[in-house]
Amino acid sequence: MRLVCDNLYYRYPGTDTPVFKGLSFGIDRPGFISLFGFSGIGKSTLARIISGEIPPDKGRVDVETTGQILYSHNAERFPGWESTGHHLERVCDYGKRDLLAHLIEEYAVAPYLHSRYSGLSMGQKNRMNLIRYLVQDFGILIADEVLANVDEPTRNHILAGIKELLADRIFLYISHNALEVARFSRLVLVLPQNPEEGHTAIRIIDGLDEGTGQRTYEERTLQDRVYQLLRAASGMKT
Amino acid sequence: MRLVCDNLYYRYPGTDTPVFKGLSFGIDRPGFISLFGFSGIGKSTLARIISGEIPPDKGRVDVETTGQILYSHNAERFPGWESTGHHLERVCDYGKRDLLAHLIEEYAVAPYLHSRYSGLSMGQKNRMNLIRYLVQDFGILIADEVLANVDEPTRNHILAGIKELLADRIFLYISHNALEVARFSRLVLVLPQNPEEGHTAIRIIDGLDEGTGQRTYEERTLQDRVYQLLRAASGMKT
Amino acid sequence: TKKDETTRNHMTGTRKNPIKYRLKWLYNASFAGDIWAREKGVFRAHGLTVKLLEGGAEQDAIKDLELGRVQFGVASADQVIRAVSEGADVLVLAQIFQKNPLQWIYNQKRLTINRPQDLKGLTIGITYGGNDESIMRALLKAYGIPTDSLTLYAVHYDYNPFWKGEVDLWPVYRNTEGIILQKKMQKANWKAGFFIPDRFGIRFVANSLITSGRIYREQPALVKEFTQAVIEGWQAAMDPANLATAARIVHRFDTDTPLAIIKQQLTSTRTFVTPEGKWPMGRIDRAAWAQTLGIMSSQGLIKREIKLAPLLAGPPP
Amino acid sequence: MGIFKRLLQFASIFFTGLAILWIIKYAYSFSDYLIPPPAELLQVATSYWKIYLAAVVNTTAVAIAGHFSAILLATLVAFLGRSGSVIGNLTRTAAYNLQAYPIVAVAPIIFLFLGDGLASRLLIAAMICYFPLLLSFIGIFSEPVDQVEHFFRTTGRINWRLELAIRTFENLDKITTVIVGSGTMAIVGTIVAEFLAATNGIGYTIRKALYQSNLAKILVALFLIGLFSSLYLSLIEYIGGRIKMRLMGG
Amino acid sequence: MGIFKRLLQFASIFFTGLAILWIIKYAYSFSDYLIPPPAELLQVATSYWKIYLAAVVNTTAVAIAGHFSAILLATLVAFLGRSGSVIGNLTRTAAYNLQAYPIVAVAPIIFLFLGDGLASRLLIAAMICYFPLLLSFIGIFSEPVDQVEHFFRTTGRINWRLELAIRTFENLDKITTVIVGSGTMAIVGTIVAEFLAATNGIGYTIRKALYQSNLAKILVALFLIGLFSSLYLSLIEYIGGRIKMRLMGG
Ligand SMILES: Nc1ncnc2c1ncn2[C@@H]1O[C@H](COP(=O)(O)OP(=O)(O)OP(=O)(O)O)[C@@H](O)[C@H]1O
Ligand SMILES: Nc1ncnc2c1ncn2[C@@H]1O[C@H](COP(=O)(O)OP(=O)(O)OP(=O)(O)O)[C@@H](O)[C@H]1O
Ligand SMILES: [Mg+2]
Ligand SMILES: [Mg+2]
Repeated sequence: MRLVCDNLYYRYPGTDTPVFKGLSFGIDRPGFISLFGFSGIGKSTLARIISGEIPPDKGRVDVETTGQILYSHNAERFPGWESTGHHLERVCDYGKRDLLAHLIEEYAVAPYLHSRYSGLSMGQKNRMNLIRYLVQDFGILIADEVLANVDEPTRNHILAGIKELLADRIFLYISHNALEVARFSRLVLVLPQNPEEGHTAIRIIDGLDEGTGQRTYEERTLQDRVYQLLRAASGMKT
Repeated sequence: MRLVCDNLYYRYPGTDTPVFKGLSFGIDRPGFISLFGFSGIGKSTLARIISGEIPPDKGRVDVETTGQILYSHNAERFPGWESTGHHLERVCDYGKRDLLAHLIEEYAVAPYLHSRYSGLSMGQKNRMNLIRYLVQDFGILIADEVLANVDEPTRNHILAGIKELLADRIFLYISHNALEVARFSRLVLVLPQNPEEGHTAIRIIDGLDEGTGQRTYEERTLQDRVYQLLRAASGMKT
Repeated sequence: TKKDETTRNHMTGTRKNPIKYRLKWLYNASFAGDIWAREKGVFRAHGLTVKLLEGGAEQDAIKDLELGRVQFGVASADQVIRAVSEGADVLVLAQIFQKNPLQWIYNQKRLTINRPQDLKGLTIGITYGGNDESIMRALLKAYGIPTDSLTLYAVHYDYNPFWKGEVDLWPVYRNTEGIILQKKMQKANWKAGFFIPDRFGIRFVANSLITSGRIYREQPALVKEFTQAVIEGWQAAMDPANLATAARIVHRFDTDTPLAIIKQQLTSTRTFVTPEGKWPMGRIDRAAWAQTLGIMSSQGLIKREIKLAPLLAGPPP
Repeated sequence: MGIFKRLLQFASIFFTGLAILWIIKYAYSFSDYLIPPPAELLQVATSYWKIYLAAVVNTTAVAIAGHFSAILLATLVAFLGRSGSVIGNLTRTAAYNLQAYPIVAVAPIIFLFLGDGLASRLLIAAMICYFPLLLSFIGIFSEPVDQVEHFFRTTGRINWRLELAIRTFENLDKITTVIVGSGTMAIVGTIVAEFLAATNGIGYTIRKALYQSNLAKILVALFLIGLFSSLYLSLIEYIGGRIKMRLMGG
Repeated sequence: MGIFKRLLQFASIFFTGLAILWIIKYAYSFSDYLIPPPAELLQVATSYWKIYLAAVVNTTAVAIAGHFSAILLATLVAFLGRSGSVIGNLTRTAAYNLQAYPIVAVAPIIFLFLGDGLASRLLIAAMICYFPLLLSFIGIFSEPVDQVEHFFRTTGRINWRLELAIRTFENLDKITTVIVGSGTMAIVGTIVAEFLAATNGIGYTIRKALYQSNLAKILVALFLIGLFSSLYLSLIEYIGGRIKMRLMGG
């Protein structure tokens, strides 16, 4: 299980400033990894590069996993001709039926399985969409603000659950919520705001790696970690 | 300045369960008001009813303001044929030019004024969209998760600023972030999860009404308030 | 004075506002006389400035006359009779074709047709609604041949069914299409024969020169000059001595047909246009008109009876 | 649009046109030869309606068959044209270029090989209405619906059937409009084919009437054509509506 | 698609068709009247190409004018049809119902009133190509782009120009496809009009050739028609591309 980005350069066609200049980092163990940084810094772009949706101008992405790399974001929709329940069943990978039932229960979406996607609230959409990705066979799942419209208690519950679910895979979580990033991540990749002259340096900070009901740290530690993340994101020296 | 909802009933066509059964509340002073509640509880629906986008099945909305009621949400896009800068200038209301310049500066979007909307990151889109609403002449602005994809420091900065900007108007903010809801709101309207038998009761809880750099409360108070909000949202007695 | 001038222009036409003359069909040898009158200055010699307008399936000189778009036209007798029976205000000035050039072509190597009875059992092309239909039906009736003893086939503009042998007899204008088809058949080692209704007593008048009753009454001088010019044009064009010249000027209009063919077409046209005996060119064959009318009314093609005498006015005295 | 509304619309347009024609006739006192009077029209209508009705029914039947073929053909071509393969390119190219030819010019070749029977009429009808269909279908089928397709693409689940289904569904209204619209064109195409070469159908009847300069017959034919087009279009709309309702789960 | 690619495509389709024709001819030993031999075609081409070229240029010019009118008309009708007002309803109804009439049936009436000049050719060309345009335009103009329009609607800023602009922009590719496609139909329409009644243009030339049963001439005409269609379509595509580039700010 390995994900290495080596010296990535990327500039959107038609723009002047590159998003990345020589970005490199490596992850060599599975787990809950977050990608953190201020708005517009390049998180979604990096996600698209890793998932192969856009090729970098220079550099390469090296992946060693058993399954595919999936990228999900929060503007997705289900096909309109079937109920969300049908859709979930249809796209559920072989051998994941039990998981599907479990997630439907956990994410409290059972009452909406008969609705069309368009008849859901934003947070309900978010959860349905995440479920269909989780019942796939993948090695890496990149989740780009997929829970942005879900309320906090539900979100925390979901994230804690995911940790166990995906213990042997890479879950790359993109979120602006420093608190949840600090709590649930094993590692946080921080894209800092003012990249040093001529090259984008990613900072890697340890998260608290909290699981379901196994909070092992002090409130103080959490505060420190959140603070550290925000400093890193704003480009200050740690 | 008054906004009253009186005994609202609403059920989406083709569904079984009504979203609201006899919802009533009233606001009689301007300010930063939040609408809080778990995902799928009916916040966006209420916003659409208040803005007149959908008519309630029963009951009425009574508004007394000097300007129009605007409803903004986070799936909006700008027209594709002009740069975001041009668009903002074009839709800026008469007499709001200075405000526009100020917001562009404050929201750190100046570098993107030459881009098309489609060439922005999600958080950049959020901010641009909010700006164009703020430079309108309105009495009530309903902002439905419009900052959901913006990073927290920027978001807090924006919200603190809005308080001053809209002191004499109603800013109805929908967000899942209990912390910021508690901090910046004068009032929080909480839609509870398990409405009592037969009718939807809204709970109104005071927020801490924090302004720019004028934090006047203890950390403890904030914690209490967040806790109170979450309890109310989950339908527990306060 | 100015008013006189406009009146005169109106009467004789000017370059900017010429007298318009609508032919019955696309430019071809069937309009040699008209083209001659235009190209060889016959109209001009009569003090007229004339513009020829081509005809076609969607064109109808009688309608154009009524709408005031043209002052003169060429139409076949059946068109004229039908229109008059429906209240159109037209008069016949001259009968250009003395015999109807509509005949049926067939391959003599396969068929021998000497009399109408020989048609039995054959497949005969007709244009439903066209005057060839009237002619064929009149002929069959006159000779007591039941329609179900042969096959009528609806023809279109393309001759492929004939070439493929699916149809035995194909209706053609003998003097124009007839010439072209005859040549093609020769090349294919066929021998062209023509079935000629006229020979069996079916006389159905073809192209005639017409104008509206109003113009006839209001501008008799113009009508007289014009008719005269057209007849002179035909006389000159049909003069064997002028064959080469006539062919050349027709070719100017009918560019798609080779000169040699046009010559043959003109020679053939002469036999249909030139009256028998000492009749002048353009004479109106009242008996033939009467027969035409008879055929049409017996086939229910006209709504009310009409009087031929006032219709066949001829040029004003 | 309900069937009655459609029929009402058609009737009002037709009779307005007729009224204008007659107003012109009497204002300029045109002859009955140029524009037939009401009495003649009525007389023609009463004595010929049966023959004409049979002709229109015949034409409509061919048109429906042609329309169906055109829909299938357009779907196929648009679908093949969507792909970048050799066969896709070839199909698209042929389909596009063939349309550059006016049917009146190609008709002789069609009649040469297919004769003047049903096959030619069908082919011409289909050719005339298939192009607008093709245009819309190519537009619809080649435009990805990213928000829906992303998932299937990223999970490697995408296939042509799914792609087709998604794009069709997202554009259901447009597709119905285009199919309804091309329905008229199918009828028009059949009539043109009949006009050019057939010995059946209302187009053939119109040609005969034209030879006789008989506007009254043409007007009766136009009335029946309008009537049957309206009926056919209502039928397609109804079917389209039913399909949509089923898919939308209403 | 570049102009050379288009021309190449056209040429390959045309000559493939020709080859098939000749293969059939020699396989079944059809006579030269049924299908002209290569030598005859060549001879006809060399002796008539100038006249035919002039005719095609003439036709193309009329077609372009007709196409333009049709685009304007379709935009107008689609736009009016979009609104629910009385005049909107009426326009839409008339526009839709008129199309139910085959041009061969309506042509007598058109020629009756407009004569056989340019006006009739233009009108018929426009009528034939405007319907596919109308169909697409109505589809596009009546489908709200909510994500973009919401702001203008909620702030009361929406007006028809803006609505038109937004929906046009969001469907720019579809519109270009439809306009390019209807370009061929404009040429087809002009040729049909010329075939029926004009005394100019390549349609008229085809009619004359048909009366002479001259397939060689028709083939030469088809070649030139294809050539000029390809050129015209390339031109529209080029212009469409430029407009798009400017709007997209590329
Ligand atoms: N268009 C629709 N058709 C049918 N039901 C709908 C529709 N939109 C929302 N609903 C249902 O109405 C309820 C309230 O939805 P609403 O969008 O108002 O919730 P919300 O509070 O805004 O949630 P979120 O925080 O997830 O956006 C939900 O249960 C949802 O399933
Ligand atoms: N399609 C595009 N074309 C041009 N520029 C783009 C495009 N998408 C993003 N950008 C630019 O690239 C930069 C990085 O964008 P990206 O979407 O990766 O940011 P992000 O970190 O995901 O931000 P957010 O948290 O706001 O979603 C931004 O400055 C943005 O303006
Ligand atoms: Mg992003
Ligand atoms: Mg919502």
